[in-house]
Amino acid sequence: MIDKNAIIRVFHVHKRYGSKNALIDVTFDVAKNEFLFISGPNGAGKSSLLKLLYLAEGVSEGEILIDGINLSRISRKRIPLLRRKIGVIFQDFKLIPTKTVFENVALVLEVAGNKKHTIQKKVKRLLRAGGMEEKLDSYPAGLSSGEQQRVAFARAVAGDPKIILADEPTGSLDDESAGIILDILKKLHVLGTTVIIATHNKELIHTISARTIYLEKGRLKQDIPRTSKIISL
Amino acid sequence: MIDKNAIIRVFHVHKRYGSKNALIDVTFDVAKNEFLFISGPNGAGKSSLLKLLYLAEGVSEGEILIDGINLSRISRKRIPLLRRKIGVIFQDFKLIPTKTVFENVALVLEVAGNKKHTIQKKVKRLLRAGGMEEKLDSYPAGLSSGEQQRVAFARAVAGDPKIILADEPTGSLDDESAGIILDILKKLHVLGTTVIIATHNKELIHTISARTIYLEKGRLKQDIPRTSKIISL
Amino acid sequence: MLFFVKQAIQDILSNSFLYGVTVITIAFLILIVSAFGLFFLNVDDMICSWKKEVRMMVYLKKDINENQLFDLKRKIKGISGISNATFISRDEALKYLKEQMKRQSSLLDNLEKNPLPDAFEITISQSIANPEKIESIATRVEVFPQVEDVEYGQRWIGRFINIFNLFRLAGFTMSCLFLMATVFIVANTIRLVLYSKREELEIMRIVGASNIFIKAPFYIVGILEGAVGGVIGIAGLFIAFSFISSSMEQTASSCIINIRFFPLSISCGIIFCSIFVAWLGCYFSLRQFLKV
Amino acid sequence: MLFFVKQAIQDILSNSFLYGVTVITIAFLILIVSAFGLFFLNVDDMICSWKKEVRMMVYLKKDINENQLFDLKRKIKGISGISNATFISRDEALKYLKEQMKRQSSLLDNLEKNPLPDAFEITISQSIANPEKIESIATRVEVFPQVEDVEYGQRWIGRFINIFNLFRLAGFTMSCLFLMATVFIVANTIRLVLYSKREELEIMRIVGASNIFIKAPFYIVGILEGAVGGVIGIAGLFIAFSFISSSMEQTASSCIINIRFFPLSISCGIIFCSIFVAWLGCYFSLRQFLKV
Ligand SMILES: Nc1ncnc2c1ncn2[C@@H]1O[C@H](COP(=O)(O)OP(=O)(O)OP(=O)(O)O)[C@@H](O)[C@H]1O
Ligand SMILES: Nc1ncnc2c1ncn2[C@@H]1O[C@H](COP(=O)(O)OP(=O)(O)OP(=O)(O)O)[C@@H](O)[C@H]1O
Ligand SMILES: [Mg+2]
Ligand SMILES: [Mg+2]
Repeated sequence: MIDKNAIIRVFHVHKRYGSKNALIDVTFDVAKNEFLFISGPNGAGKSSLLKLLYLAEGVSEGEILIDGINLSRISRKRIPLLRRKIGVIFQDFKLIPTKTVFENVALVLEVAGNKKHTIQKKVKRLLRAGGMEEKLDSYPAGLSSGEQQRVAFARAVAGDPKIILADEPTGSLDDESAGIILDILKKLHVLGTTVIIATHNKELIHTISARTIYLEKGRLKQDIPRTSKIISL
Repeated sequence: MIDKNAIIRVFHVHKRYGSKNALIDVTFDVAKNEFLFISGPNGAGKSSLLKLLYLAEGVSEGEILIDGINLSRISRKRIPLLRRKIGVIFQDFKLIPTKTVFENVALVLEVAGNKKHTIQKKVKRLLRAGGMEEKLDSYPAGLSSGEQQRVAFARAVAGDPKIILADEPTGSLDDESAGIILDILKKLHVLGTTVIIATHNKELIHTISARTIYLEKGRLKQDIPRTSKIISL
Repeated sequence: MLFFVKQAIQDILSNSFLYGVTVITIAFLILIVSAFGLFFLNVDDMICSWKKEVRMMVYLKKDINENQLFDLKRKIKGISGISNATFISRDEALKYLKEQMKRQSSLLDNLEKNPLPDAFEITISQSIANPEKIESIATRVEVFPQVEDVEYGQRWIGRFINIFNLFRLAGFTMSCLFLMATVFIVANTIRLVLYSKREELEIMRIVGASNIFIKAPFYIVGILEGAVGGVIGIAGLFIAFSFISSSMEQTASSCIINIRFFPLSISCGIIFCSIFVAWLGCYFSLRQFLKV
Repeated sequence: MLFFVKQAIQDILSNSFLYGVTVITIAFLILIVSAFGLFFLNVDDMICSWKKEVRMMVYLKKDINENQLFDLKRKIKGISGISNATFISRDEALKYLKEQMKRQSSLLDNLEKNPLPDAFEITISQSIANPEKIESIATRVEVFPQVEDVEYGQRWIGRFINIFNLFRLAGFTMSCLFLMATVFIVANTIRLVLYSKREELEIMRIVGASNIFIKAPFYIVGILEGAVGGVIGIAGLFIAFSFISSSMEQTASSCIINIRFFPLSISCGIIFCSIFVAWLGCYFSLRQFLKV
């Protein structure tokens, strides 16, 4: 089972919220530079699984290793460093309402201690790619849902993370925008990023040939490798 | 132009946010008991249009009449009464985080002055229909996105509104749940409710044969009646 | 109504942090303001007890007959500001003086005859507080032909009355200031609480809640907060007061003044004030956040 | 650092409501507490000026020669608590008495010979405040064979010193109480502000911000709030003070005391206190909301 190439290792993980079992005995590895879908119906545990990966919650049982670091044993000082390796697109965007679009994206770079000049250039480039150049100084409340999702996407990729965790990244996007976002994710994957997308959207899964993990009621039901697509979903 | 059967009349409506034109000269009528899609890409103005209809915002120019009442001239006391005729599913759910699922849905009925007994029965029935009977006492933060959307749906229909405004009502739902919700909406439509669904999801529009209004950059581009479906989208 | 109270209580339970903060803030402010009030209540007690000592001695010319005395007494009593006049004969006066001078009384033993005249002791109405008034009364008494001389108050009484009037002025100004500040701080705290619930308010409005439906629970919660905060504040003050007054009894056993707590009526009044302040806070905040 | 300051200022501008509330709350509290402090400062001034008047007259037996006098003076000065002793001859004393008694001085005109003895006027150290000590000094002086009698302090001085000590005790207790309350209320206000930003904090954490990155702007904002609130509070107090003191000058022209404002050093100290309190509030609140 020891895979030297694994960047994420999830080992017999359980997650309980009170008496509710959100995840039950989930085990899988994610290789470096893999493109992975986590699929399953509503309430299957997709978001819960991602929350564990970006350290928003702790496991109830089991172990998770990211980049060789056991998340249960990581020292509090190193948590921010690890988080900077991970870019997250949240299902509910989680933009900071008191910061503008520009500031929201720039935050990730400021946090990592980048120079002001670099930040300016990079953030503008990213937002232009998402078609948000006119909205730089808008606050999230002044954006449509699709626009918010695009900002969330820009923020997730701004820090050049090793791992991108995307929770329903195209849920609020029209087909065109969704296509653009997916293209960028594919490009980042080609450049070496590990991409994990949680979605219940079967169409989305079909457009890209990639490994898919299928969750149901918190259990890992199927782990379909890249080649054998379409067959079982 | 005067259509006695119209429950909603939107007449040369403009909506500006600062210098941004979210809606430009939009005019259309919605007949009683119509099933209407409002379609268009991200940022087209779908949510903005719905906001005007449920009185969350005022028009910048033009007139909107709902059930014969001009929204620009309505007295402040009558606004709540009008709102109770309208059930809204918000794109971002807008559940009250400090109330449980049950309380969130019950709120609509309490507001309208229903008896406690009636409320209990009705809310439970609605949440059972959405598959949420186990989550009655959960808070919104303890729900998956799909579950939140189902609660939002239950709340929207709880008050037996004359008009249902649904902003991307299936955006967070898997296919099965989306089907259930759509079925309920269709049933309500058959029973006499006017249903307006804003969505960028073309698939959704294709599954139901209904009139579709197509917005683009704030302008009403197409108004496709029920019969001539599929042709132009 | 009962429904709203239930709503309110549920709201308090599920937002215990927010409401706890408000109650504590109110309690502390009530504590401060009423501590200050209590302080001035006791200072005022003292002033009153000293004011009772503001007396005037009217020394009479020698050889005045009973009739003249009676007449004079009537006239003196007629002057506004004088509440009483008692005749003190010269012999009485000497005895009294000797008593008063205690350690120094040996001085008086050397006297060959009583040098003191007959006199009236005049009591000044307590409402006359400032030395100017007392001075004017003195001059009015002095003009009577039978009067030799008027001696009034120990000098310090006049001075102290002035000082204590300043005390009172300062106390009154400060109390007003404190009260204003309290209203403001409580209103601000409630505003912050409402601020963090503004989305909730917005949702309720859009769901069709009438203004009264939205506001009623907040007012009920506000009144409860005011009541609980007020009671805690007064209770806290009482505990602090008990400590101080017991330690006072130790250090100042020889001291004649006894300090007291608010009577029940004022305590209740303060709690009502506290409720009113909380209500006012709700009122202003709700106006701000429920504009439309 | 500069980056954080910029962040902080931007944050203040975009959340002006929240920070405005905090600043106003701090300002009012500083106003209250320092008004109280100012009040006691001035009361203390008065007490000090009165205490200077605590004197003792030591009346001597007749027929004491210079040597004995000198010896006695030395001995008296040796008693701890006595800061000075001045000889007053009987003639001087009578003159002084006549002056003091003013309106009553006619009484003394009837005296055939000076009934007063020679005396020492003793000044009591200001640090000796309670009447018990003064009493004990009196008895120690009384035992000297040359001493006929000791007369000390007008009765009221003793009484007042006691009362003023109570004042001070009450004032000190209340100041402590007020200060505690201030810390608490400010902390609470800041907690409420942070409470309404808790999602923002959470997002920043998940985006990879280190604790220092998240906290620094809050501390800077807190310190700014404390400084601004403190300055406004002191300025408000100064304005109120100016009003009171000018109205005092009108009503109490005859009054000898003059009230004063805080010296600059204390004003600055209060502002620092205010900053510290705000900082403390930030500290506690951030601990609460940034547990993990
Ligand atoms: N904080 C929580 N407290 C209690 N239960 C929770 C909590 N978070 C999630 N759950 C429950 O765990 C289950 C899995 O939730 P999760 O959000 O992972 O689902 P999901 O797969 O993301 O669904 P969706 O497609 O609707 O987003 C759900 O039944 C949900 O109610
Ligand atoms: N409060 C606001 N202030 C400023 N601009 C706004 C505001 N609300 C919406 N807009 C702008 O108006 C346009 C229309 O927004 P709207 O939310 O109606 O789009 P939408 O059709 O619902 O898009 P989506 O499919 O992404 O939800 C957008 O460009 C948006 O940025
Ligand atoms: Mg999810
Ligand atoms: Mg929208």
